[in-house]
Amino acid sequence: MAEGHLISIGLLAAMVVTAACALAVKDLLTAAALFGAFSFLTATWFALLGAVDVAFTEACVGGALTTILFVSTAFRTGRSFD
Amino acid sequence: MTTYAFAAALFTIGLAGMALLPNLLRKLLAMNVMQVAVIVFFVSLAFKDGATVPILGQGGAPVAAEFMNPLPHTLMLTAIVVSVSTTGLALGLLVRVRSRFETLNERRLLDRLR
Amino acid sequence: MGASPPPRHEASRVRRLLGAAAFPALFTGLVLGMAELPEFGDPASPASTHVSPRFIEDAAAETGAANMVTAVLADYRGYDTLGETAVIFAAGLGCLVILAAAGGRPNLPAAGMSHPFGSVILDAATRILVPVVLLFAVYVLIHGHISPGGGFQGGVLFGSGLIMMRLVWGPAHEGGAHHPDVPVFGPSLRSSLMLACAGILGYAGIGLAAMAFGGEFLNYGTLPLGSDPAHVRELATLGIEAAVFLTVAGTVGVLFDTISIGMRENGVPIGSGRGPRE
Amino acid sequence: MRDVLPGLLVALPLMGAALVPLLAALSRRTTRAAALGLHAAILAAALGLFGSAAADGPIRYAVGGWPGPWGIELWFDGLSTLIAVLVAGMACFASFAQTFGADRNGAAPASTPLREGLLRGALLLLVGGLLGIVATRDVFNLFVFLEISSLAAYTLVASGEGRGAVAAFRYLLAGTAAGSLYLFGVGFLYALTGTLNMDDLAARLPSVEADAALTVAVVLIAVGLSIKAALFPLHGWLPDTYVYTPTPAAGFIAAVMAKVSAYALLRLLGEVLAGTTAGAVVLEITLWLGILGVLVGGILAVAQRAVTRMLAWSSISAMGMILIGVGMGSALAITGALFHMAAHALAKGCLFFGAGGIRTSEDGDEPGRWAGLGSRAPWTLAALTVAALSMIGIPPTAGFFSKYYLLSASIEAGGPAGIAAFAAIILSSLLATVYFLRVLEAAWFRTPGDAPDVAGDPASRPPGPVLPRPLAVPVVGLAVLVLLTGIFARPFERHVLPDWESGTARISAPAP
Amino acid sequence: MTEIVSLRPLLAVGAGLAVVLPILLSGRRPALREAWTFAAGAVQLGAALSMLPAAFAGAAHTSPALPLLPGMPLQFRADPLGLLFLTLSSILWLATSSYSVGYLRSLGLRHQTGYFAAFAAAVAAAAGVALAANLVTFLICYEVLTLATWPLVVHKRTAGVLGSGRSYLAYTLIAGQLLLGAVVWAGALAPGAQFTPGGFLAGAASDGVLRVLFVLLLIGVGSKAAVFPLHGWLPAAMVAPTPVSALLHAVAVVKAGAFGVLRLTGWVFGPDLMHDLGLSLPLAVLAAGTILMASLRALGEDHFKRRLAYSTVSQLSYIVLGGAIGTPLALAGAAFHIAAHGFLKITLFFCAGSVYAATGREHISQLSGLARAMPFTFAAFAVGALGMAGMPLLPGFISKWNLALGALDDHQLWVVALLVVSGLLNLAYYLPILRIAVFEPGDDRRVREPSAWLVAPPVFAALAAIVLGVAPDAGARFWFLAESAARSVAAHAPQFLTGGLP
Repeated sequence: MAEGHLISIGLLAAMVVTAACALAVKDLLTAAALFGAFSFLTATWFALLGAVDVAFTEACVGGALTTILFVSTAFRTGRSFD
Repeated sequence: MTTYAFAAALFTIGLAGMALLPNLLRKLLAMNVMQVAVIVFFVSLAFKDGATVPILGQGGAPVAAEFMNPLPHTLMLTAIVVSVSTTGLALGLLVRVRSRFETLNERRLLDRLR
Repeated sequence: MGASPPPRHEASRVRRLLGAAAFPALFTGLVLGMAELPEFGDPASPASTHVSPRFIEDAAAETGAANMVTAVLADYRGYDTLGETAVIFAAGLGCLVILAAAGGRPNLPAAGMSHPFGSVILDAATRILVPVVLLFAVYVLIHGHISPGGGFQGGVLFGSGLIMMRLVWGPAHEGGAHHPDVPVFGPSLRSSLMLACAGILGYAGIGLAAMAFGGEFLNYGTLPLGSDPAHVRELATLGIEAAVFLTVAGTVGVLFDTISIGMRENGVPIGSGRGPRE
Repeated sequence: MRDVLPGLLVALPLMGAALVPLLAALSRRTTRAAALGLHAAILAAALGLFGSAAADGPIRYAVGGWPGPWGIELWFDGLSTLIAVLVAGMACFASFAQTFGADRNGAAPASTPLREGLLRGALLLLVGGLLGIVATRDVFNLFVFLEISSLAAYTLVASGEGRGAVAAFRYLLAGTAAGSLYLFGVGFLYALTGTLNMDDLAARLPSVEADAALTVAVVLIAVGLSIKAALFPLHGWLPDTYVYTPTPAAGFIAAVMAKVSAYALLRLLGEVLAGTTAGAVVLEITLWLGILGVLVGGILAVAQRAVTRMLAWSSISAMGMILIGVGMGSALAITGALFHMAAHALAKGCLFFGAGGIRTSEDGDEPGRWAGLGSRAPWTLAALTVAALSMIGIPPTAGFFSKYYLLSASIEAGGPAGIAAFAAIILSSLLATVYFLRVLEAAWFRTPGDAPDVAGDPASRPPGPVLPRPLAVPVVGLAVLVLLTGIFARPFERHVLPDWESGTARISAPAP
Repeated sequence: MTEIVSLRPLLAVGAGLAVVLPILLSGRRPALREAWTFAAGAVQLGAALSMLPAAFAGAAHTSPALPLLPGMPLQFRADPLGLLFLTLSSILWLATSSYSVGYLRSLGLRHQTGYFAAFAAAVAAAAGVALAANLVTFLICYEVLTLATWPLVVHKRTAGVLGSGRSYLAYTLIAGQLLLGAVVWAGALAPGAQFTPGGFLAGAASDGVLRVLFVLLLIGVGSKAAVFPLHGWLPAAMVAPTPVSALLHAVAVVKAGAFGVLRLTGWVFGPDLMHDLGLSLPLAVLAAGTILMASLRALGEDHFKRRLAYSTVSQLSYIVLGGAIGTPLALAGAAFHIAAHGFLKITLFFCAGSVYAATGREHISQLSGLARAMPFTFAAFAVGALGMAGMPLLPGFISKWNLALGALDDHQLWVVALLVVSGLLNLAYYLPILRIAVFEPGDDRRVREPSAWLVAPPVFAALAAIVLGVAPDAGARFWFLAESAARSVAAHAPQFLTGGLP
């Protein structure tokens, strides 16, 4: 895989876009979901680069655990960013 | 280089979000983005053209050029753990802040702290 | 208290302006520096040629682990991993201090995700899924040597399985008056904490045991577990992966319980938005 | 000794952190005894290492039996063991103070045995993290232990009531940004050299030709660590954090937390990255920012009306002073910086224990609340006076000697920076005179009725001693140490400096 | 000069320090507490006297050097000038202590324990200032002196008094910090910064640097010496109890400042260097200005103690003046004036305090007819006043006479004129006090001399002053000490070997 590999670039671009969106949306649950998507994209990219352990962990942690924690916090603190 | 630049972009977005967004939860999300950016950077350092996953197959003696560099991967496992731990603790703090001051908006919080 | 605060909004406007200038500068600076780094994917870069070749070429012989990441993680840089375990333990301990251990009781009828969802289909699906997830977690732990995975990933999965139970069946809680509608399942907060502590103690204990047998801290090679050093290291690595697993699983439980459930302090739930005013 | 103590030093606090919360299930007394015993053992290990490093030279310790650069090495020379002794010693006092309501500013003990155990665990984790930073010879390992100490510190900061959580969250954001910046910088260094070991880095960096990349790396690392070290203008997190932290933890955090980061800054910029042009430039900038920090911290301390907040700003001034020494980098300056770390840690710990306790017992934080304390608790107040005089820099307290070294170093350095540093240090002493004498005058010469800034009836104050014993003992003990450190300064200098000089000489010589 | 390594200098300095804690601990038993004070005073005096013979023989007791800072040990050395100051302060400490006992008891003041403890610390620090062998030791003792006298100044603890205490500390501590900077600087220029007769800074740096350094050092020591315009704190500090004022003026603070100026001009810079840098004349003019200004202020002052305070400002500037002129006779006169002024001024303050203790009166206009009721007190006062003005056979005359001769050696005629004018001014503000007390009819017949505790010290001090004036070289041989101090400086200042000394 060369530097300019389309899948790699595409994934990276998608990561930047989802990250920006996660920070921009109004609703907290949407933001958490977008952050989950961001984490999965990242994990996919890691896998693409051969970092399977990191990809696995990122999927477990970023995609699942962090998102769950954000969502459960959202239930405790209210959904909207006030 | 392009890959590195994406890491730099994510890092900048994250840091800017931490500094500029008014809501504490959102700051926290931005913080996570920033941490992921560092991980992306390290993992891209580990990449070698023509190499494979750093797990030994059945073949003979391994040659360095054939496998991805495992060291940054290891470091980033640790970094991910650090990131989730920080996030967990921060969320705990936010739950407490919210219950005490009934807002997570930085500006309102500062008004209430006065 | 304190000095009269400066006009906050003014300050934040200034900060915004500064930020608008600072962050593009940061990005530019980073990219300028990156332009001089070795090319992406360059097999002749210092990172690829200096320290790492040993981890690739000798790890299997020296540590007995086919997964080089596990070899580095648990053995060459096992001290880092002890630190990492301590970090996650610190997070669990912190959440307990901040949210739960004020001497209160679990805040069972609280709002939010602590309510059992209570659907028949969910209940049935969970009954099937949870054992599979927990089993897979243990598999990930044990198989970390030769495939992606290890104590940390296994621990997170195990913890996720527990969270799944919590989500569907509601939380467990400490002794005393059980809520009549809530089944008790999974480890309590206190036992989650004990798991986490046990993990740290186990990890550092293995390290100290190595010292007792004349090696450096965490030098598993000196443990009297066999004659082949690589094999001994492999066994010890499994031991510390298990310790990491315990700490991570326990902490994930603690984090979820404290953040999503909360506790009652003096009869008032902490973190429900109706906390005691100081 | 030399092959056991390093492992014990780093392992004991982490194990203790897991052990003490478990013991909390047994009884309070067991928890306390175990925690104190552990802290004493850690201090003993640190002292043993200090003695051993002074007698037989620096100790290199390969954790796991893997030598650097493959494994992680620990490195104990005069410098690191001195800081380790400081951290471990302050931790003993803090642990003693934790018997006094570890989680609150009120005079009651922690609400449950479990909570006390958890807080003692958090303190042990904090100590473990700081000792890890001090001991390590690996730049990534430094990050890991930085995060351990940070997380434990956030916990302790937030363990009080109310505003502590907000302060802790802001500290967390700043601290995590600092950690990430540092880690990014480490990534650059790794990409350029392929190693994480400090010795290896220092040997390989001179042959690296990528100046821009190296500059970015140095700047990222310096900014990251400067945030943790509260270097002006990156000090924003500090005042609230120090003020809202419960007293026993505040005494410890205010005493050593930022200093360990300053130590890391010294280690990396002054030793590992010293050969690079960027390193030299960044050190120069650090020096100037230190000068600014000394002045800004001092001026804002004068402006405060609450004693603990005043102490917090005075810490920013003191960190500026330490970083002046780090920035100058001469032998005299490093001695001064180290000395000031020790002097300030002891004095500031003493003052925070005392001011925090008085804030509780007198139900308020203004200097006027201290009125009449001199006759109610003469010994405690005498101890606090000694600490305050050390902060001002009055002989024969430790603060005088550290200022003396730093002033001499400024003269020796000369040039605009030297003159500015000289003037700033003198000026900061004057400012310290202003803000500390306000408190001392109230304590010794005012009667509770005539304090202008305290409203209400003095008789309405809660009864009881000014400081409970768990706080009074550390306060007095630290004051005695403040005096002794000043008087027995020279031996320290003799042990610490040669190691440092030979270390930098070894590092800056090109690798064979 | 031969050096004798001994522990006696440490004993002299340590005696006062050692009793601080015992005094604090025996607060419940006044007799024991005061016994500690007298014991320490006796030890200090004994140590001082035991070092005199060596000084007469041209040797100096030197304490071992305690390592403190690189090249700058903590060290004490009993050279003639230091010994003069030390002996003076030990004698006057004993006198003041007995006076304090009577004063505090008759007025029933509170906080007596803290008072005696701080007093002991202050005198120990003054002894340290006297014997300091290098700048760092001097600085340390100087700062301790500042802090030890603060509780004494604010002894009454009212808001106004605390304000005065604050201005006292503001002046002295700020000056102390400047002194710290200057000491560090001097230490960097001349390693060790050891007091050397004739100075040690010659050629150590460029002229500009040395001038800046001189100004810093002068501010540092001059603010305690109350040199114009740094004298603002001194009249304010008159809120202190009278024995404290006596101590401050005759022994500890102000005198230590004047002593410091002398050390600065003679032992740090040296007359040669001062002349070369063009610093002598400005300093002399500054001193002259201070003398005149303070005398004029004293004329207009009705508050008894404050008039004495302005008199101190004026008198101590003679010492500064002598240091500035720098000829052997001028230096000897200045050094002798330390002792002369010490005995005279403490007499005056004791008298003022006795009047206050007996009648509660603080203003000169209220003194009518008191001389008849308090004959001993006012007799002593007359001795002090006339001595201050420079009457022959009293010690003030000897110092002023030598100052004048020294000035003539340097062809500074105006100094002689100044001395005459200021002597007249002295008479102008002291004689009215006597006139009112002696000739104006008294309004209260019940006034009597206070207790013997309050009468004996001023009488003793006055008698001592007379002895000193008649036979300046008897007993402790103050004149000999002053002269040999001046001679040691002159030996290193060849420019000024213009004769005059026998």
